[in-house]
Amino acid sequence: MKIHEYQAKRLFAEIGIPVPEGRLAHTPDEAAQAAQELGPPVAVKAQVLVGGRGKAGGIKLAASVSEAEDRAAEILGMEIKGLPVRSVLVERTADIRSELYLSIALDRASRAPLLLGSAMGGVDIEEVARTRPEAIERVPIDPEFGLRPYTAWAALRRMLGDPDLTRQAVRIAGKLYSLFMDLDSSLVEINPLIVTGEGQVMALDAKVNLDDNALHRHPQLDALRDLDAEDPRERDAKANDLSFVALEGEIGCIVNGAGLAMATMDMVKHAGGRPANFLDVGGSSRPEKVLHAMRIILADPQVRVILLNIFGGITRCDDIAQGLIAARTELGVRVPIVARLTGTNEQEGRALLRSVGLESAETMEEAVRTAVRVAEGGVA
Amino acid sequence: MKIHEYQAKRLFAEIGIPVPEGRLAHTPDEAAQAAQELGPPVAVKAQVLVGGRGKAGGIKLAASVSEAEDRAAEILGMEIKGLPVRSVLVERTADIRSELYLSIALDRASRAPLLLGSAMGGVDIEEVARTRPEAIERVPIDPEFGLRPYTAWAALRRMLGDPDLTRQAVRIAGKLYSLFMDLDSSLVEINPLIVTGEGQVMALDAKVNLDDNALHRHPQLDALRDLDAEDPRERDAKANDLSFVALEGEIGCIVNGAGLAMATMDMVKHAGGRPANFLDVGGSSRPEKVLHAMRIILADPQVRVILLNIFGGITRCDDIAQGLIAARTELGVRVPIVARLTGTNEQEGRALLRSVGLESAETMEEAVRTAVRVAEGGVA
Amino acid sequence: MAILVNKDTKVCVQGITGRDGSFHSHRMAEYGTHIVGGTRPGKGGAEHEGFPVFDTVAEAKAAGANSSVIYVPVAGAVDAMYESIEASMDLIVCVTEGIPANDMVRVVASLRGRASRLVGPNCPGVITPGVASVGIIPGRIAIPGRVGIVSRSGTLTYEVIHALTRLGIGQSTCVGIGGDQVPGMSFLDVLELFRDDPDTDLVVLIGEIGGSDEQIAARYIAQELGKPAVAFVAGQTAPPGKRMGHAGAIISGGEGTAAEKIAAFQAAGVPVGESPGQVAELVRARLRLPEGSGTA
Amino acid sequence: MAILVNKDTKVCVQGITGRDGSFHSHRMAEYGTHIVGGTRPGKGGAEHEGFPVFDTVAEAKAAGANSSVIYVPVAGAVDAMYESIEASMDLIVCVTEGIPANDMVRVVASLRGRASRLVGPNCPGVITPGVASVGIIPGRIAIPGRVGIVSRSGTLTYEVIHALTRLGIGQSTCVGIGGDQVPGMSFLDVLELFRDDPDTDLVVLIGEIGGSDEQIAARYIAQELGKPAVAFVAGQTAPPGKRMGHAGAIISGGEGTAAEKIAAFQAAGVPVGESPGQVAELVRARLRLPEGSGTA
Repeated sequence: MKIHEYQAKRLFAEIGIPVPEGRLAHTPDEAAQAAQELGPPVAVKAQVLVGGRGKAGGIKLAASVSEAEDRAAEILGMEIKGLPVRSVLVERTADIRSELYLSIALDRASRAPLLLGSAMGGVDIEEVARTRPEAIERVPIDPEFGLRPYTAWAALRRMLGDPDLTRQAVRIAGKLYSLFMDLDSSLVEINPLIVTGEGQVMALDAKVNLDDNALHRHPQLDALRDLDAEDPRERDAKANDLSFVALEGEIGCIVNGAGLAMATMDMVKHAGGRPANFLDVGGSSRPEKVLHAMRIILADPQVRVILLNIFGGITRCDDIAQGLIAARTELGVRVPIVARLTGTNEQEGRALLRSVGLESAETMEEAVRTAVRVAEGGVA
Repeated sequence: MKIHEYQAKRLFAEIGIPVPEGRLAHTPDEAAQAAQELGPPVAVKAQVLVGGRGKAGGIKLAASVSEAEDRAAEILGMEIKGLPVRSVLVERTADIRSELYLSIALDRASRAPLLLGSAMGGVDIEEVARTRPEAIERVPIDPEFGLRPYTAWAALRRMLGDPDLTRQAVRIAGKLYSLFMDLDSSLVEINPLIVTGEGQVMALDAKVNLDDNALHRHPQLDALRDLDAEDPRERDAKANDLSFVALEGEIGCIVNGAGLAMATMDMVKHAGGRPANFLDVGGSSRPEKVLHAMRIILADPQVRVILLNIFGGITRCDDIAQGLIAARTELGVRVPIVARLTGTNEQEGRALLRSVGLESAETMEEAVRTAVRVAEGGVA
Repeated sequence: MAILVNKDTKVCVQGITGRDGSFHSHRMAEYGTHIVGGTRPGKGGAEHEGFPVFDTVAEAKAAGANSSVIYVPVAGAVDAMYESIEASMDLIVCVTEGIPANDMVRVVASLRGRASRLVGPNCPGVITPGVASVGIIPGRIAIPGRVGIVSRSGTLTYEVIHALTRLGIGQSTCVGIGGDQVPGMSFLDVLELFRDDPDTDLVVLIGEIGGSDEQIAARYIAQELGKPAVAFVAGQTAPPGKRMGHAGAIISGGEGTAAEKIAAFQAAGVPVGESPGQVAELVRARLRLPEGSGTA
Repeated sequence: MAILVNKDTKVCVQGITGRDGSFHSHRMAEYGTHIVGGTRPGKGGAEHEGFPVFDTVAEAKAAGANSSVIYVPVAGAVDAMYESIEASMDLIVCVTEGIPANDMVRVVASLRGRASRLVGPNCPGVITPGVASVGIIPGRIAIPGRVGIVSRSGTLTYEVIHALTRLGIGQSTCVGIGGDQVPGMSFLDVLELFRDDPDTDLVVLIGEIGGSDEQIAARYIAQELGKPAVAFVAGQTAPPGKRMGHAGAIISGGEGTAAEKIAAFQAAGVPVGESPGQVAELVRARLRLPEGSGTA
């Protein structure tokens, strides 16, 4: 889950990472008042959960209170990458001497957090990583020790030079790590981390992503969820423990396992069809999950066939079959279903489907081919 | 540092270890009011920082409010092992079905915390440990994992039998461990841990000892210090970073290092003398520490000679000599000094002493013999 | 001898009284796996559907268990892993899904200097066909043989096993390491075991988009494995950015796309199949088996 | 070859710019110890009284250091230990005193599965006479020889070294493990090294009241050491209960008195001296040296 800059900055401020003073505003009026309180010049920053706000015109400077009001009015009317801007952060501007980059993320390769830093901050850091990998400092963090002052010292000194600035950045890095672990974060990022004219190191931006698997431990964070930023069908799926991504095609897919779901989509494409979605019913599925999955997929009027591909391990084919039968009864399924059930309790599952007149394919390849043919107007 | 039962129970209650409801009272009047609020019968318990209160008559039951007042009056007038009772804890009594023992302490041998438990609670546990070691459950705790539910389960089930009672005790043990680590405790102990008639597991007593080396991290705990419980000279010594224990003899000892200090005392006794104290000036001594040490020792009118035994490592003999000279000037030392300086900067130290007319012994044996002779009325 | 699971594997089922734990205990036992019993605190001393129940893993170990498999709900799964690690179980398979990544960071760190190997979480487990199965891989689809499988995916693994079996090509051991960001054993850890396993002639690696584990594995296969390998990468048609985050892109300097991974395998001389069936065909070709015959 | 410290020992002094660190760096260097330099974050690249200064231990390691000694104030001492452990220093000597015991529990736990040996905290360090000294043991009092010393006490160790030296009996290595409740290396850890050291013929063990480390060591000496030993126990006249807490008495089922410890040594066939001088005499007798001659 992503949270807004202003929310992340509140978390930063709580643990003592310096951030510019700022106020959240939902209307141009509120923005003017915020500018008044802070004293211009101020920055007016769109609060949306996508990257590249700056390029899209979502960050503007205002030299006066009335200018702040005008800029806020402009930004609050925008849509950035499809997301409406519902609030802006009005912030005191800083005297920027230099811009750096600092983040902590999980490194799959070492299975541990990694501190990333760069003296090239305030720019597209993915671009820097791709084109100038040597400009990125990578400090592996041993979770047994955490990020202690010595851990990041050498890298940060290379970035900042001056020992006093290094000491400030080391302190910030340590707090950033605490935040990362304490909040079960998957990414904490400061871009840019700035050095001000007065020699203070400060977070000018703030990004905090949270691990969905751990949100139940942090109800105060879960409350920060911005529903605007999520596709309503994806939200519905998540609420029902399904992993769903909407796509453009005609073949609705219900698969167990993310890998098999992706492989199924790949094979649909290779066979000349177009998947309407990615949908993983997960392991240990209860029959109701299939019912929910059918409901979500059938909400898409483009869907012309449903491809159910199940290879049962912890998932039992009979559970799946029961769910499918319940869906046919309760939802009145308007499109053909191509089912393939293999694995745990497959005999029981196939027998159940047969009892309502549904045949199952033997292999994944066969099921995919059939589904593509049906979508093209053929028959199952 | 030790804290009182009522203070330890507040810490228990804060983290959710069940304790009986109670009130602190400093006068019989307050005790009566507490009994009134709680509803008799109540227990009236002396708050003193020594063991064996019960045997000494410091814990009494009261069936009525007026009886609570009388019992409090008796207990508040007592002295237990030399310590005046200045307050009592008035507590609601519990319906005790069984009494057990539970504690966490550091185990030197494994260099890790150890959970100790016994189905024989409410008695002198040291006696149980000595005479029936098999009646003590010992559960080593791996600090990397902490005390998790499974850690203590088997031992607690042996003690409690019933799974539900075990589950409660496991929860208490886990909280006790958190307390132990979070407060930098050296001992947390519940004796007795009781099972009530209603099937609740509860701490009827509470002991929490704190690590003096860590108190600076817990100012809220340092504020709980009971000055009554400490010898004023030991307190004075501690404030000046000295380790001091008052004894009965005539030979005041100033030594660097606890082991050497004990060995010096041992040799004084073997030579027929009696040490007036244990005093370790510690390592890395500043000259002022010797001055403080002299002041504390000279406050004892029985002291007839001062034996200074220094073997310099991180302690430098010249620092010690300077402190000694300053003490002679500022305190007007009334007794002879037998000095022995060896080790780091010994030449400089001895030269300094010689400059004020003090000779130094070559060996510890020689210095001890001389000091004993002087204390017996001989001359240095 | 295979890897991780063999005839001496004796299993403790953590969460044996739960729906999944109970169901799969029977499946594993039917397959011939030695199930010592399972744990459920508070039920120690009882029986569950014929299996002895213990309060703790330490007690199951005292009764002979040397491996454990975890089916407990997510709230208790981390403790369950720690319990088996502290009890020094040789193999720990965690089937449970939905465990926070930073919890796994701590679990993996705690394995340092200890003897246990952890497979999972969110994984199907390990099967040595014809010998024993620890986890949830359906035993019926596998046959004994000399092809090792390691996979980040659950059900996709079954497809590949199934496809191999249909061609009569048997497997030495199949290891599903799970798709989570912080797995106990990585591709690399399992490849090292396969390298040293005289019963494995070829390794099938099943990867997916995200991260750079496949690229790292490809390098290892080229330089160290000393055996042929065949790969599959799921997610060629996945919309960009859906699984691979911004952070990963900075760490690896790449996007973690299927195309990058396929290129890495091809550069390492590892053929990549486009479907489970095609993977099986590539294995047959690589082992120079005539069509219609396997190693089983 | 001695133990822990030898001619290849190259030392990084953590806290080299402090009063103690600076003073003892010179003493160690004068003794012939190879001092690579020291650390003081923020001063990296500078010199301190002729010693190179680094920001971090990792940088000192890159410059050749394989051991470190810690003189930093107590507030930074735990981090200093972790820094050296993370940098995989072979030997870490922590001189600093006053470190909370539960901090040391965590530090000692973190050593699992790592190569570092930690001596201390609150200890005088290690000296291999005539070769090198790491810590604060005054070099002048020691002479090379074949008696190993391990001690929980600081200055008392010096007395014993001094007494041996006065009899002309030299030492292989002297190890002060420190008197804290949770030391890095225990008596047992050091005795194991002495057991395997061909340059050590006899071990002197200096204990004190409290705990049961001496009793455990006595058992090890009797069963495993394979070399003669002589002991000293300080605190025979200490008032009861002053050092040995209630908790320790429950754990060990004893009081940890000097009498208990002396009895344990005697039961193990280890003679116990009543003064440092008498310890030296016992060593001479045990080594069957004629009066007035040593092994030096």
